Amino acid sequence: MSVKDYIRERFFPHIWCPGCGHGIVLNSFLRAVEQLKINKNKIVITSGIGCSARISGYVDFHSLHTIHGRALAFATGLKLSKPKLKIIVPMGDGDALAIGGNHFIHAARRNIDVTAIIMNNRIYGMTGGQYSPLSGLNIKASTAPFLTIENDFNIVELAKAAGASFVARTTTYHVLEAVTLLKKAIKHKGFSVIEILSQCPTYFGRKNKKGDACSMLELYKKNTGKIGSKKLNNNPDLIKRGIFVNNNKPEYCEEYEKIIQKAATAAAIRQI
Amino acid sequence: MSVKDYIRERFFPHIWCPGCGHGIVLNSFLRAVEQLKINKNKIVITSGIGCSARISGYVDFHSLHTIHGRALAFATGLKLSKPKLKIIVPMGDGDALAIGGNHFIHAARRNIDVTAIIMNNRIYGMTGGQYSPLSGLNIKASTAPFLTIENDFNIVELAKAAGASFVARTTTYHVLEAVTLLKKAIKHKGFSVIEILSQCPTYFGRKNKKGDACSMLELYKKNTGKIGSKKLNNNPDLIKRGIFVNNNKPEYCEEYEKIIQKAATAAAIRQI
Amino acid sequence: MTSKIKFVHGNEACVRGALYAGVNFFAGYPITPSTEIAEILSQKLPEQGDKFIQMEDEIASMCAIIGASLTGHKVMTATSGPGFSLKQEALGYACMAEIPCVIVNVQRGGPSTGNPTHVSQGDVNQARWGTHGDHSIIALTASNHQDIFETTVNAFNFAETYRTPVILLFDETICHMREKLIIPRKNDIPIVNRFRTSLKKHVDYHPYLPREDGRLPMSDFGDVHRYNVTGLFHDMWGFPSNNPKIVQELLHHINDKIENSIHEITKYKEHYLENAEYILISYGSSARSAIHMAKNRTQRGEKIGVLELQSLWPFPHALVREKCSKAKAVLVVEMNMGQILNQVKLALGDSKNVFLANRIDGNLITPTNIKALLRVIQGRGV
Amino acid sequence: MTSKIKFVHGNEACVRGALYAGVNFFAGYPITPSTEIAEILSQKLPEQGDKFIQMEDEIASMCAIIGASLTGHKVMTATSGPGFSLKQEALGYACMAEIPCVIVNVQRGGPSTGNPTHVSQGDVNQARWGTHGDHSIIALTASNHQDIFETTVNAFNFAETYRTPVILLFDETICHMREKLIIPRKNDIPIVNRFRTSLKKHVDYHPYLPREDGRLPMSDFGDVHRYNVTGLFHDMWGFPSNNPKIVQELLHHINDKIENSIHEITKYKEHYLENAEYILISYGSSARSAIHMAKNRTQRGEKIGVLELQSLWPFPHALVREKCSKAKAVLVVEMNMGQILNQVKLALGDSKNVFLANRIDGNLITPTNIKALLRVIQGRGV
Amino acid sequence: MARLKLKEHLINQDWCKGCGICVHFCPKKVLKLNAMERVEVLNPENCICCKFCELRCPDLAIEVLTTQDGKHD
Amino acid sequence: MARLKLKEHLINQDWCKGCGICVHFCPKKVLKLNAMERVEVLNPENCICCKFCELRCPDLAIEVLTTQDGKHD
Amino acid sequence: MKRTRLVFSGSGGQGVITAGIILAEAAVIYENMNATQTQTYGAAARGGATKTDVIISDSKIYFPEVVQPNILVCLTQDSYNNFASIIRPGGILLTDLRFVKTIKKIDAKQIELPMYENVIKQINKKVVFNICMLGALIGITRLLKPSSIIKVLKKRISKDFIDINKKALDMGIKMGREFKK
Amino acid sequence: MKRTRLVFSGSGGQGVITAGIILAEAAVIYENMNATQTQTYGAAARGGATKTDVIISDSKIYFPEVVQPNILVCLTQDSYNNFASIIRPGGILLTDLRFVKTIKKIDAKQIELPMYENVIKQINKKVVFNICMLGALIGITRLLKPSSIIKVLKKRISKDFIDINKKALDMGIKMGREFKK
Ligand SMILES: Cc1ncc(C[n+]2csc(CCOP(=O)(O)OP(=O)(O)O)c2C)c(N)n1
Ligand SMILES: Cc1ncc(C[n+]2csc(CCOP(=O)(O)OP(=O)(O)O)c2C)c(N)n1
Ligand code: SF4
Ligand code: SF4
Ligand code: SF4
Ligand code: SF4
Ligand code: SF4
Ligand code: SF4
Ligand SMILES: [Mg+2]
Ligand SMILES: [Mg+2]
Repeated sequence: MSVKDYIRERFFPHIWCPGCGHGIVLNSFLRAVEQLKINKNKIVITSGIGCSARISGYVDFHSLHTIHGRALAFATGLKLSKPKLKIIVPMGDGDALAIGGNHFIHAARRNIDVTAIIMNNRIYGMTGGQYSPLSGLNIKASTAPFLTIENDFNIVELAKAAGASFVARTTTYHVLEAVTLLKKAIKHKGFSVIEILSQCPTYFGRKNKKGDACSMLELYKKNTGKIGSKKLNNNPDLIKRGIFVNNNKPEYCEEYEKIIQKAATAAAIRQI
Repeated sequence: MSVKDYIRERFFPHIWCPGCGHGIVLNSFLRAVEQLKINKNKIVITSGIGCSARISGYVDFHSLHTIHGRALAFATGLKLSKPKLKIIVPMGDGDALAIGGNHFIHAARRNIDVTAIIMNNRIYGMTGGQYSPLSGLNIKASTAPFLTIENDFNIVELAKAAGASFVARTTTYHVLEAVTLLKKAIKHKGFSVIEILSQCPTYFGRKNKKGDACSMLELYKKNTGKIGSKKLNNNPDLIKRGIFVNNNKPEYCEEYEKIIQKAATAAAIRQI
Repeated sequence: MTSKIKFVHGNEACVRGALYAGVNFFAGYPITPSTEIAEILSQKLPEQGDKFIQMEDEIASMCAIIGASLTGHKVMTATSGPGFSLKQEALGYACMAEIPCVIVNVQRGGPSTGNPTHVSQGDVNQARWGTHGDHSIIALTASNHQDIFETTVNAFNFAETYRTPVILLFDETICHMREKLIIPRKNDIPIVNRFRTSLKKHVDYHPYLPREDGRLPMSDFGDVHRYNVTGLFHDMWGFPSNNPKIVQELLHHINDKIENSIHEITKYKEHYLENAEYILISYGSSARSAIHMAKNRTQRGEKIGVLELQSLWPFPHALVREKCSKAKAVLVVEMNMGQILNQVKLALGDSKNVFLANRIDGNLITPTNIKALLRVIQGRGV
Repeated sequence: MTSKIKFVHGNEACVRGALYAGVNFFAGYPITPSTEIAEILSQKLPEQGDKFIQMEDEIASMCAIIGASLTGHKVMTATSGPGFSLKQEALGYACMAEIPCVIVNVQRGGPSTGNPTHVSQGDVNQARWGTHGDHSIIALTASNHQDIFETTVNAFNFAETYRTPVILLFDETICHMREKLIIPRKNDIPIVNRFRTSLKKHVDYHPYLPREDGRLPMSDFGDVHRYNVTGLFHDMWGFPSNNPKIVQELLHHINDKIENSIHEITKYKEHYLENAEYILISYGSSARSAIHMAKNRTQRGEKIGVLELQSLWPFPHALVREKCSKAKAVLVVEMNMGQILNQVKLALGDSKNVFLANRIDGNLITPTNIKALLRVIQGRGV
Repeated sequence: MARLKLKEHLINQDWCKGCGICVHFCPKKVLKLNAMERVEVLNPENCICCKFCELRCPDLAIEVLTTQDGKHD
Repeated sequence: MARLKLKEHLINQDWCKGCGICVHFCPKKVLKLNAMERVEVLNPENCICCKFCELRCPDLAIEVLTTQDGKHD
Repeated sequence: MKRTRLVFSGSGGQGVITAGIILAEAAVIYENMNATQTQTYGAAARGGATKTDVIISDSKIYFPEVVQPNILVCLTQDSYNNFASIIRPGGILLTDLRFVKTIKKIDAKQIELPMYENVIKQINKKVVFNICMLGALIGITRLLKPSSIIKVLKKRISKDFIDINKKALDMGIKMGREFKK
Repeated sequence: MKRTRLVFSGSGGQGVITAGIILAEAAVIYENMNATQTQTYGAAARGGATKTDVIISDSKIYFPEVVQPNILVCLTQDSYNNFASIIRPGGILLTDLRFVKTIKKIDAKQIELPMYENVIKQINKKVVFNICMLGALIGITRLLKPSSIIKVLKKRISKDFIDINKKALDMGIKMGREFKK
């Protein structure tokens, strides 16, 4: 199958702005799924609200476009009720970590087998460029005319501390890496988080004089370094890319099966 | 002043069960405040809902007993609007990290000068012993008749990853340590978190055959080790006690003053 | 064999009803006075191989059951006042996306934290209007455990029939008191199961195109039909649309499927109603006091009847109008400031003879409370 | 000197009103179509040395303003449908704990995500009944920018006067359209400031004991009076109580302080109302269409007037009854399924001649839409 | 610092809930629970004024009044 | 693996939004934006079939069709 | 119509609510009666005053609260002071000798039994105090068959504890019957 | 009563909404008129079709939408196709030569001007295309004084850009006036 077989062509061209990184994430994601050859009927993509969240409407899987910040809670219901489904949750940085922060850490804690793709453009794109918990310091935004004073989350550290069993980071510049990491995240059994730095030229770029989409991609190239690479070793302050966590902790739905076993035994004993 | 000068005596005896650790936390907290000699009118204690949250009604400070899980959001409004106040937020493990998890990580991220005291009894006491995100594995609870399968958060790691600038842990057995750490937490400028393991003999203890309050305190003694202690070095799997994070990151309200300066300048320039 | 006669509290009666109806997924967050529902299901569901999950809060619980409903499960959550407020956004999503689900609200004293262990019926209007935007909703109630059981079954049946959230609006008194419950035998109460499309793979399936009879067959997520579900206004495939015609039709559909089915949805009971001069309209635990009082008085020859409502929304205006047409006076007996009272006034138009017998202090309204007011209306001494 | 004539959108008119009223703390979370309120305040508040904070969500925003109100600030938050649903629990807390605050809801299409960039007036009943438990609420609205300004000032004044949350219920059309606004001079509109207790240190202060005139003087957190604030039912010191008498009195107080002040709170405008045979009742942006149509027709000699409501809750039943007593027919013009319609019916009792002219497809109802219905009522061709 | 000397154990029987924590953890077994399950002083003479009973009481029901050795106040 | 050889650049002008990413990052400057700000192939002969243009296009508007060197399909 | 209205009152740990539930359940399941049971609930359950209302009747019960009990049990002085006055004239008021000093003149049959003392003496497990009380009540009133209570106990309690519960029940019944004589 | 109803339509980046706001603001603040401005809003703002309605009047304006404009500006073919038919008979329909092929027979004065081309040629900054359009409109209709527009521009735009905006405005006015002749 080709990439086009995984999209709903009639909704293209999509609504994203020219040069929006979210389109590149979609592109990488489609290739990952294509290469993994997962049956389309086995995939549910569920998202919240945001530019990023619109991705769910464009792909030809079961798609659940929910409310802002709650996609992982919906995902938990989907997955636990029908564990054989692959659940993919694309999220904006605001969706995932502003209003949705609690569901994020709890999904990680439970280590439920869901893949969260965080399309981090460091801004609320959909509502017009307000700062987000990922903006970081000294950023201009429509609600930060005097530049931000709030620290940003380190998504990798937060996901790790909360208990996610797979955590990775890449960018929309590093598309081959993105495809590889997405494949690993999707295949991983347990809660997997992949943060993809994704440019919003319209708001983040324009307000912060980062130039157009191309310049923003150049910055991703320049300011990041792959774990283990020479570049990173020479410049440890660069944003790290690669896999940060990858372990085999017990997965929630599999553990739940044990509850069912125990309960059946208990019920049986009671019957005697 | 004596400890009694800091309480509202008419509401005693309090509502907590015999042997409840929350009373010991209250006890330690009062001593910490007494020793710090803070003016009573400068302290606001704000809490959510839970057995733990009831602490706010017993102390003779400004007291704001709010809704479940949201105390840190109220605290943010209190502090930012009147930065000279000392804001103390006692919280249950459920209050702080189930429904309230998002406000917790965001308060930590902003590093707003508020002290969160997490009275961790690993259970929802108030509603009758359901498991909490701090129960951990293989715990019996009124909603876990077949024992829990959910991992618990590591509060210290989570607070650290989210950005808290002071993080400590102790127990209701280690009362002298608790007083010392509470004093440090309260004095600290920035978001300070102190987790105090606190026994709930009525639910957690009874359901999990941990014996009465005394036995539970004995367990705290046995199963924890102070950072840097021989005991801990010999048994690195013990629960660690002590200070885990203590740094001087910029505090939110102080940073906000800079915004005001910038804004004033901008406004002045516009006037010209 | 376990006996079919049970002595249980109302929360357990609700659970038994849900299990009878086929609930197989529950997500919740504890809150007094509804917690026992979660507690019992945390045992019963895994025992039958199904899923119970305690989520991080009420919002997540509501979202989780919607997710589970889409994979084809019969889902439920249970909460009380503060939790019900938190669920409102996601509840509106379920209305919009037409997801079958059952939400129990065991009412306690409010507003806010109020009076967690005391009774009230203060959330009646919230059940109707708690989420933003226009929509319709089904809300049912009951005054005894046998009825709680049956009402709960009905809730699941309605949820499936109309593809909509259904609210069970119980109260602290009824859910914490214990009384007899006889579990009906299998098939004694009909069960409506998920109505699934019969369309085959590759045939264009329209999740949001109502059939002739108004029903919308569903397709489980994971099956062969891949469609879209959204809280935006959407077309018959579930894809977002701002087209005014589509928006308007969708809103009317969401409204009409319920309002036009008011006859099927309306449930009520009459007690001593024939020839009654004075009619008490009540529901939930306060109806027990009303019936108690009416029974007592009727035995003494007075003509006092009770119209007990078991469905509150859509409100049965026509029914109330019909039943009360000959009454000298109508007393609405409820434990709030007159929420159903206003509906009765709307139904009767002329509200000169419509009165409120209420109690809002956290205690169950007593037959004596009602009698006192009735005597005033009758112009008699107490 | 900057000019006092502005050409602004409605959200900015609201901000200007809030600043005039003395807002000095805002917490919010962006959502279309209310976001501009936050955006402008993120600049204006620090410029005057005050605080703006963007919180992690709407719940936190609502909680933060309550906290800031307790330290003595004039506080506000702004949101739209989904965010308004999320604020409901904390809003109920503010009702119960009697915390002055202003909540703006710029209505958009609902339920659920609905139609974020299109207009509706679907949250009218939610403003009244969105949180659990019985309480009363003040909700105001406006149909043009001058009125938005003044209404916003009133909202702050009422919040302080009655120690209560006040809801500003605007809509997408009015808040996104631009028109003229003349900023009143200082003192042109009276400002009600925080009413603080004059009690000295060590004198027993009762935060919840209403004075003779019904007002409750406050004391800032951080000042000399240390008291308790809770969402539980509470006594005059703010400490929890289940005492039935205290519970009942508190509920009545929360209700009565608003309902009994309906005359002070009610704001409305009359357009061509004298001798009108047909009365349009409307509010917000739909009132613009109603007035447009009435003006047009009046110029042609027809007797059509508009009663424009600027306060929706507490609903002015008596006013509506009085103004409509001689009308041949009353048309409620609104952009929902008839939420104010029901109140008008309750007010008039007899609802034979009460009609709904609505539009729910996301577009502003037009004068032509209204005229079409009126012609039907009049039995005339269009 | 001078060593502390016991003046008195101030016990609030109305607040004590008889949890036994003070009794259990008293290093000198100074305290006991009585028949009504309230705390009582058994061996005041053994008390070393460590104050752990006071510090660990969840009910603020016990206070150890002391004088500094050799001083009176 | 055999080296890829260009067959054709499949460009969907209706989807292309002219962001210029493919142009900017093409290692061989094969592509350009035209006056209508849509992408066009300038020097197909230089294309090394790295497919970065295809992979980085946010609009799925460009596809690089190739044959394996020496093979036809 | 036969209808008995009971109120059991006491303090947190005494198990009065459980006693009420067991009694009502026995009536419903094993004696084919109707019964309702309600309680004051909540923080009070943690050591404070508790109270349960039970109505047992051969017909339908609507209003489930007991305003004037035929039978009132008070196991603490507090509860006695609070509730003694609500008893229906001529009703039965059962108190425990150890915990309650009956002081008021009340138009009711006041029965004081050394239930707690006997339980401690003979069984030495205060958890079964409430069952002893139930026994006494049945002994006095013959409201239900003891076997019905035992059947309920068997359903609710793990095997190991059945014996001491039975013993407590019997002890109570004996005290009650003896008093009756 | 004098009332002008305008609709400006085009695509995302063309600045039609800004043009509408500037025009209306100038009318209100510098010419003492009333004006309203509304727009289609939302995702459409990101490159899709956009449209703004402006009403300018000497009396109060209630209904703010324009059903039948006196003046319609279409800057894309799409917008022309969509909206050309709503123009009030006898109204003015202004299009840009580069983007729109006028095809329909419409009862209106159709004016096609090479605004874009001239802007690119003479200023080479497409951002001021909308201001040139405003100029043309004023040139044709004399709706407002050019100075009013310039005052608004000065308030809204940083100094560095005032000159090219003025230039674009003048260019438009000239084109408009010339056409008028
Ligand atoms: C409850 C609720 N609050 C707020 C909004 C408004 N809203 C929609 S998307 C969004 C944030 C979008 O930012 P992000 O999640 O980072 O996604 P992006 O658009 O940047 O991809 C907000 C605040 C909403 N729809 N619902
Ligand atoms: C919105 C809301 N949801 C649920 C509840 C019910 N509730 C009250 S306290 C509590 C949890 C208490 O646990 P924790 O925070 O750990 O405090 P503890 O009682 O254990 O000290 C819950 C679930 C509530 N009051 N409000
Ligand atoms: S606003 Fe930003 S995030 Fe949204 S589509 Fe445009 S570029 Fe992408
Ligand atoms: S239930 Fe547990 S946490 Fe609550 S007061 Fe009792 S012992 Fe303490
Ligand atoms: S002070 Fe120390 S030694 Fe003395 S009674 Fe208390 S715990 Fe025991
Ligand atoms: S620790 Fe306190 S409450 Fe417990 S027994 Fe000792 S004095 Fe009593
Ligand atoms: S990357 Fe895609 S959208 Fe951008 S210019 Fe190239 S083909 Fe067009
Ligand atoms: S395949 Fe590589 S070389 Fe060829 S056009 Fe695309 S980016 Fe350029
Ligand atoms: Mg974003
Ligand atoms: Mg806890």
